[in-house]
Amino acid sequence: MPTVTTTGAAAMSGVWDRRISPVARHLVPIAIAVVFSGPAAFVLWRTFRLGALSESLDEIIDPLWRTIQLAVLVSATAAVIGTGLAWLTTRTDLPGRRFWRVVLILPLVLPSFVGAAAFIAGLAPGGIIHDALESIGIDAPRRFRGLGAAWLVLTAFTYPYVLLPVTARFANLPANLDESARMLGLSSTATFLRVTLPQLRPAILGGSLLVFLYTVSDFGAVQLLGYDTLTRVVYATRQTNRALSFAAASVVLILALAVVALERSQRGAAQPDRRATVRPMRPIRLGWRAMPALLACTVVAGIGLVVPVASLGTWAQRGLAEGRIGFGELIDPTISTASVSVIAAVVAVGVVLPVAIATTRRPSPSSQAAAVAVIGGFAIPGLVLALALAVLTLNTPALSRWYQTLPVLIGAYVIHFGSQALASSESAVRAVPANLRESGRLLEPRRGRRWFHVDLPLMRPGLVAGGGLVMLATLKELPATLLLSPIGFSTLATEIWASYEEGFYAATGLASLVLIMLSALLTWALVLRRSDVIRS
Amino acid sequence: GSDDTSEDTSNDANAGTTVDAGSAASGSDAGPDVDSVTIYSGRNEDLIQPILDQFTEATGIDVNVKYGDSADLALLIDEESAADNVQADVFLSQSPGSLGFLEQNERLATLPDETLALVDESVRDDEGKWIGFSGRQRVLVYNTELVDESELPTSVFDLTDPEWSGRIGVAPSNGSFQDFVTAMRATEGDEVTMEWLEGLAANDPVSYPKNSAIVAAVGRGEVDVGLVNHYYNYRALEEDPTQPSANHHFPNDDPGAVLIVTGAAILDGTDRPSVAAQLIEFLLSPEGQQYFAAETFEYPLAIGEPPPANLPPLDFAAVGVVAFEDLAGGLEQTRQMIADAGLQG
Amino acid sequence: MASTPHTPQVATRHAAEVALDGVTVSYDGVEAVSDVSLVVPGGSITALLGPSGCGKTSLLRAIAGLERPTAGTVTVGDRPVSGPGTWVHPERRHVGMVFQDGALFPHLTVAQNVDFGLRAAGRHGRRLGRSERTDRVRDALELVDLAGLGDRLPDTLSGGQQQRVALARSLAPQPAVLLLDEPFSALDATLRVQVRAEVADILREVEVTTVFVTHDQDEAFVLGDRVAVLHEGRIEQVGTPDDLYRRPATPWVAGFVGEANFVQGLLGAALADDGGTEHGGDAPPTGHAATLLGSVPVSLHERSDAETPMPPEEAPHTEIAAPAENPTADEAAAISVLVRPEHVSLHPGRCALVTNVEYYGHDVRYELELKDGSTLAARTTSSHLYARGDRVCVRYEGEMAEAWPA
Amino acid sequence: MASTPHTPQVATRHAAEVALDGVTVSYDGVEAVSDVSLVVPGGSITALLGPSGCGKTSLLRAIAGLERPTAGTVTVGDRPVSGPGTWVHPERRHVGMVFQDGALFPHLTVAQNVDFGLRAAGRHGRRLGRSERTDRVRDALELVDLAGLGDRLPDTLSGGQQQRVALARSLAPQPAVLLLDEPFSALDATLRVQVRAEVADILREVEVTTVFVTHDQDEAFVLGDRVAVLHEGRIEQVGTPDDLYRRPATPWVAGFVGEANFVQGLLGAALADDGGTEHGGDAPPTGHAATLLGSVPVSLHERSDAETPMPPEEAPHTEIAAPAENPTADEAAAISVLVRPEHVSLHPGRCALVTNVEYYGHDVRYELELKDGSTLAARTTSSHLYARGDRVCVRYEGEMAEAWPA
Ligand SMILES: Nc1ncnc2c1ncn2[C@@H]1O[C@H](COP(=O)(O)OP(=O)(O)OP(=O)(O)O)[C@@H](O)[C@H]1O
Ligand SMILES: Nc1ncnc2c1ncn2[C@@H]1O[C@H](COP(=O)(O)OP(=O)(O)OP(=O)(O)O)[C@@H](O)[C@H]1O
Ligand SMILES: [Mg+2]
Ligand SMILES: [Mg+2]
Repeated sequence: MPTVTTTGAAAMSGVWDRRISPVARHLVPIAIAVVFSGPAAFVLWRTFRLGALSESLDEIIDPLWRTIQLAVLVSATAAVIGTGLAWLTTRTDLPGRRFWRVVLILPLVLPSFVGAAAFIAGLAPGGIIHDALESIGIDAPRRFRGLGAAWLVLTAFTYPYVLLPVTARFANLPANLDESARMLGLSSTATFLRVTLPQLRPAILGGSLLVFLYTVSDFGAVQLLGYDTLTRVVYATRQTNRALSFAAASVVLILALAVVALERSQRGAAQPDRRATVRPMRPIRLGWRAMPALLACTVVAGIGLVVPVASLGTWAQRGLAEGRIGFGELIDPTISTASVSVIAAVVAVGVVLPVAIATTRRPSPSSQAAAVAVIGGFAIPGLVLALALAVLTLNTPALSRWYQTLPVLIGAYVIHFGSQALASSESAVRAVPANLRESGRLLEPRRGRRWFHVDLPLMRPGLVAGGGLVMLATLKELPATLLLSPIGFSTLATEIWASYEEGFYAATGLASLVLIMLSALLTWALVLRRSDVIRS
Repeated sequence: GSDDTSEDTSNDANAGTTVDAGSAASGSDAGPDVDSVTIYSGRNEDLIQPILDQFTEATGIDVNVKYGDSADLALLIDEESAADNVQADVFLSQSPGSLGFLEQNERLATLPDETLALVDESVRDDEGKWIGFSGRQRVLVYNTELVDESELPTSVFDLTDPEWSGRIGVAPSNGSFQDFVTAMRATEGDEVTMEWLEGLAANDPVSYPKNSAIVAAVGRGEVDVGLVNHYYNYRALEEDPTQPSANHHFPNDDPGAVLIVTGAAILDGTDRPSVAAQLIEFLLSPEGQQYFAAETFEYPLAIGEPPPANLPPLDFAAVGVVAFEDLAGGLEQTRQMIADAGLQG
Repeated sequence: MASTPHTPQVATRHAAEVALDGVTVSYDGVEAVSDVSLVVPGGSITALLGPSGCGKTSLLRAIAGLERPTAGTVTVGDRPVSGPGTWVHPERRHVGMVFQDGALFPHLTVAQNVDFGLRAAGRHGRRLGRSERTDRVRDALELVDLAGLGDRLPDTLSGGQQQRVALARSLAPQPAVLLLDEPFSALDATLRVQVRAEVADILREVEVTTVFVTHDQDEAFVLGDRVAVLHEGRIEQVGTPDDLYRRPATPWVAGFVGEANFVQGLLGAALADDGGTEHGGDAPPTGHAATLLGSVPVSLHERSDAETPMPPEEAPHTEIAAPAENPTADEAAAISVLVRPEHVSLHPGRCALVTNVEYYGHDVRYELELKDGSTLAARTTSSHLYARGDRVCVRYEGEMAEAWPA
Repeated sequence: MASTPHTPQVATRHAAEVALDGVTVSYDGVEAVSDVSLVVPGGSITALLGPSGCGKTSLLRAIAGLERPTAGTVTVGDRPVSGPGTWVHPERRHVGMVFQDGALFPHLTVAQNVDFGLRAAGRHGRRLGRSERTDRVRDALELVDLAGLGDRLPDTLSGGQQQRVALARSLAPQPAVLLLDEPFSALDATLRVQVRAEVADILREVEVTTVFVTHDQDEAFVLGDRVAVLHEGRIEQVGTPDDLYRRPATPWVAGFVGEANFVQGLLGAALADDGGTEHGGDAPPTGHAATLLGSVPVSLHERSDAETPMPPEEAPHTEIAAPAENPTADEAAAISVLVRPEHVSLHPGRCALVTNVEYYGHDVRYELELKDGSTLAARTTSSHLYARGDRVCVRYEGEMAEAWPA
């Protein structure tokens, strides 16, 4: 309605914003952009210094092609699965919707290399998948590796990146759009394709982007599954041919940034988050389709959760039985893991919020640049990012004494995973109508109090959801933790890695299970209960 | 790959500390506090922390360790040293490769002669920049259900035989495999090595990221045999005694039986070289050596130490050991050859 | 609007009759619509009028097929679409619907929105050709006088324009029946009046059977040929606006379709049955009642259904004691007479106090406090203005008034 | 509402006068408000009336300090708050504002919402104690008759209740001035009328200086002591509702504040200056005009400002040729006479055709087509109904009409 739009527009250019000096308005995002793009800049600069990009190309082309194949396949599949599940759990009368909403998010908590390892073990004779397949007369593949394997595993552990935002978006979709489509003669399927899907587009694109970035920068899974991507070039040559290694890293980075830019341009105008559902949407009757739907959910949860947990369980149980391992030595890592993850999540949200505010309330080249920079932080392979930050810290006088201290480690997490908080922070900002801020002003001169009593509470669900993603990512982060943590500092991820490296599978199993439980616990206590992802 | 940052510090690298005899023996004069030492260890915590604790007990010197992948730590050390901000005094590396890398970039100090004297010269750096303290032998792990002892090859060269087509597991990107190939280059020359690599590739082997993965794969019959370091199988059996896998040792003079040493080095720019040396010597002391023999099933390298009970004796003269500097192109050349041969991942 | 050229393509082929029989809609056991039977003649415009929450939308959605009635049958044209064992999916009912907020697809242009329903396969059995579709879209947009705006996106349109696009979109596929759920309530006052008039013209032009929901009596009266008044899920009365306003079936309807004073009076003269002609067939008995507004000709209803109370705001209920000088007050029959504010005329005098004045320009609404403290609403167009605090006298000036036993 | 006990705490200490002088608001160079000067007497209720987009909200936001005028000064009480070199931030102006949709904080209870503004430091110089605050909240909620609902969350309230809470929230801090931007347009018709009345009572009770924005003439008239009509960023006329309706300064105002027919006529009798007394001081000359509605007493204005056209929908403009039998038509002065629909009375006859009937119950609006094809709107309360297609005759029945040179 015109009045509404004018008020909104008016507030946009209103005094509220004029109060922030234009300098600050642009400087803050730019400053953040600079920090986030530091590592990327370093990688490119180092590549240039080593100047081997040209002769490295022939060694890079194939892995690049394989990387693109995998990333596209994974993100596309994740988009389909994530969207489908979101639809099932929000729009239909699927039995046990709420249960599924929680369970289907959990695969996000597994480090992809643990997942891959678990799969490999699960397919071995005596492994859960192996036996399951045998029982239905299929004999398990002798080898689980290559594109197919990487595709399956990475999809199984990344689709929640799509599921979460799409679920949230569904909650804000006016139901009567679907209904008018029905009235205009479309079947429910056609309605979904031609009306609902376009509305979900930004959410789907945003989620798939994260999946894409995750895939191109993943190393753990692809190396275990013997699929030769760019990141494996980065690792294989990191010591013997650093020029090539950095060249490969730069290519990953450039590829990722290109995709980020593409997505930003494709996303189109952000839909206003109007909680517009005038009357509750009538859940779509699945009828006979309920069975296949349930089956689908079960399979996805089975692959993403049951299989790994079972495999890890068998490992752990062996060790526990023989008393070779115990929870004792996991207590400290668990505590430190939990604390750094939560801190990183909070800081990340705090840092990303100004960017989100800039991109949503006063879009400008600077704010867009900041957004891209933030997202780009996710595109650098962990090891490279860690080295980059090491170099930057070591060579920045002001920072060098902070080298290998928690603050820098946290900073690394924030730069690496801040992007995961961006999308939800943006919608969080959109959730605060201009006129609420204005009436706040007319009633309360103290800015701080307005901020804490008006803006923050309204943004909370979005911010919490964003922080949750960062927390989950941090919980399982490895390379940066290994290199940048203070001496003697260990997390569950490092424990898992160390034991797995040397083949102490029992310890790996136990630590992984603890990690999963911790993640699930934190996610429930800090995120799901507070964000509106699950409700609605 | 020549490193851009190396020249910045080459000067003080040349002027690098050479620990003199006297000081090392009695860690008297040295940097500020001599009652603690910092280690970057590529060697896994479970495998080395116990002996380090013993060192602390024996000497009262605290040991701070940062664990990680040898190669990653080497890279980190390189950057730290380039920034004149070396954190650690000692670097323990799973494979000679990382040591060689740091040596090339002149990030290592020279070890005291007494320390070097503790081991056979074949398992230490000619320049005295690093020293091996324990070793794993390359072996062929095989699935006892799928392979009969009689079929087992007598030489690693036999693996190019078509009968092994599709049955071999390898870890081309793994440090110890590359070390092993490097050693082969040293003893047999590049042509022979390249031939063998191509022959192996022709048998389309299955690539794995690391030794432990190969052992596991052999154990579940994914492949019949695998080229690995000897001790992974013992650990695998510890995890799952029912696993049908066993080691097959090549004769000592066979390149397939090359010894991969776990090495130690003192970092250039440390302010407590003597304590560092003291630690390394402790690892080479009978106490330390027997720990490795008993706990990690490795060959002790200190002269006069007996091999672990269940292992065939080792003839240092015979077995090849990795040495980079006398090889053109060093490890990168090796990696290149492996890649050219078509062994991927 | 009226100037728009008549566009045959948009006219519905058949204006189907809609018949509801004993329709009940309930949400988890709670009945929102109870046993409603209603016939909407083909081509007519019927308004469903009722207060918020009375079940209007539910009923409309039941016709559309967006809700499934728990009982009763719905027939569109000669085709039963919902009933025991019968269920036709909404998209197969050839029913158009316009939602409160238009529910335009934000990602499609105006033209694409209108085209949307035309692409649906098997409408009227056959698929439309591209050129045919473009014509239809153009016609539909012309019909709602938005020919120029085909390429705009919905957000760039004003609320009124959006509603007109929604209308065009629902008319383009030539539905047998058109349903509108509070189509104007999202628009602001001035805009509403205007859009309402435009839509009225369009609907009359197209002659499609129309059912629309509103809780605004003006809207129902201006737009509806017939109005069905819904109250708590049941139909209270169906009739022409004039029927409802002048001959409401119950005090509740009287109060809901317009402002009503209920003045207490005493039935004087014996009842004669002279109202028959005026009221048609079975007319209630008529007579004269003595009230504080003087003698009022009344036609007396049966005791009104006790369980339906006065609507909250609309009826300032007046309790006027019978004139004191009449001793036989209590014996005589006490009735409550419906007096519309516009039938109260004001004269110089001191019988009542002006407590509030609402100036509307074309007329003025007064709230008066009578001697006995009861309040009375009056509307007059006379240009003479009284002010708060003035004293006036009141008289009933109107024809036969409806009355119910008090 | 009226029954609510008077609560001194809520009454503003000082009902400050608001003065605008040459205020101009522009957005990126485009002027939304141009050189507006207006004085709102302390304690009075002034309506800003104008069509959508005319700059009402911008002007209001300029008073609140939410927009910064590009020129002119704003004074609240004796304190300049905006002007060359002067700028008082909105939160320091002691101005309360109610937004169209209430803008209640959804995460705070009703009581917390009202309390929000009370916790502000240094309001009127001093901080309020907790108990004092609770009293104020209670009083404010009582004032708007929502005493019971303090613990509810906003979305559990009806739209009308929400607006009343918003009002309570803005009144609780005892603002010097209260601003309302279309406070009722989010409510639907029936609710609006009711809430409007309640708010009117409250404002009268509290006696706070009030400026409210609306584009609904009814609203402006019912609520406003004085109404300022805005048109394209400029003020066209300021006056009481009666002034605006009966003595509009321009045809545009005439058309905007109510439905208007502009009937062409010929000025017959020579102008006498007898209207002085009725119109006060410098009254326009008066006389009689011959029109198709018979002879109409008119008071003639100067040629109206050519650049302001008729408002779009409100005025079906009538071009009535002078009676044929008058030969000197062209010489005589041709004028356009403002005739309100309610001053057109219908009589049996065949001079005009009924083209449209809008039945409202309390009155009926007809659209008539006169002999010469021009249209005329008429409103009558007479219970006799004409139908589309009937023929009638029309006559002017009213007092002195406004007229402008044609
Ligand atoms: N923030 C803004 N940026 C640019 N133009 C604006 C802005 N706000 C309002 N305008 C323009 O200024 C003019 C006046 O707007 P304003 O909202 O004051 O009118 P209004 O009378 O309140 O309209 P409505 O009745 O629709 O609320 C309009 O043309 C509008 O398009
Ligand atoms: N989806 C639903 N689930 C449960 N109850 C519902 C649902 N939709 C409506 N109701 C209830 O049914 C009753 C009728 O609702 P309905 O929307 O039909 O009334 P309405 O006349 O359209 O009201 P309004 O004028 O406010 O739109 C109300 O009490 C409402 O609370
Ligand atoms: Mg409704
Ligand atoms: Mg406005």
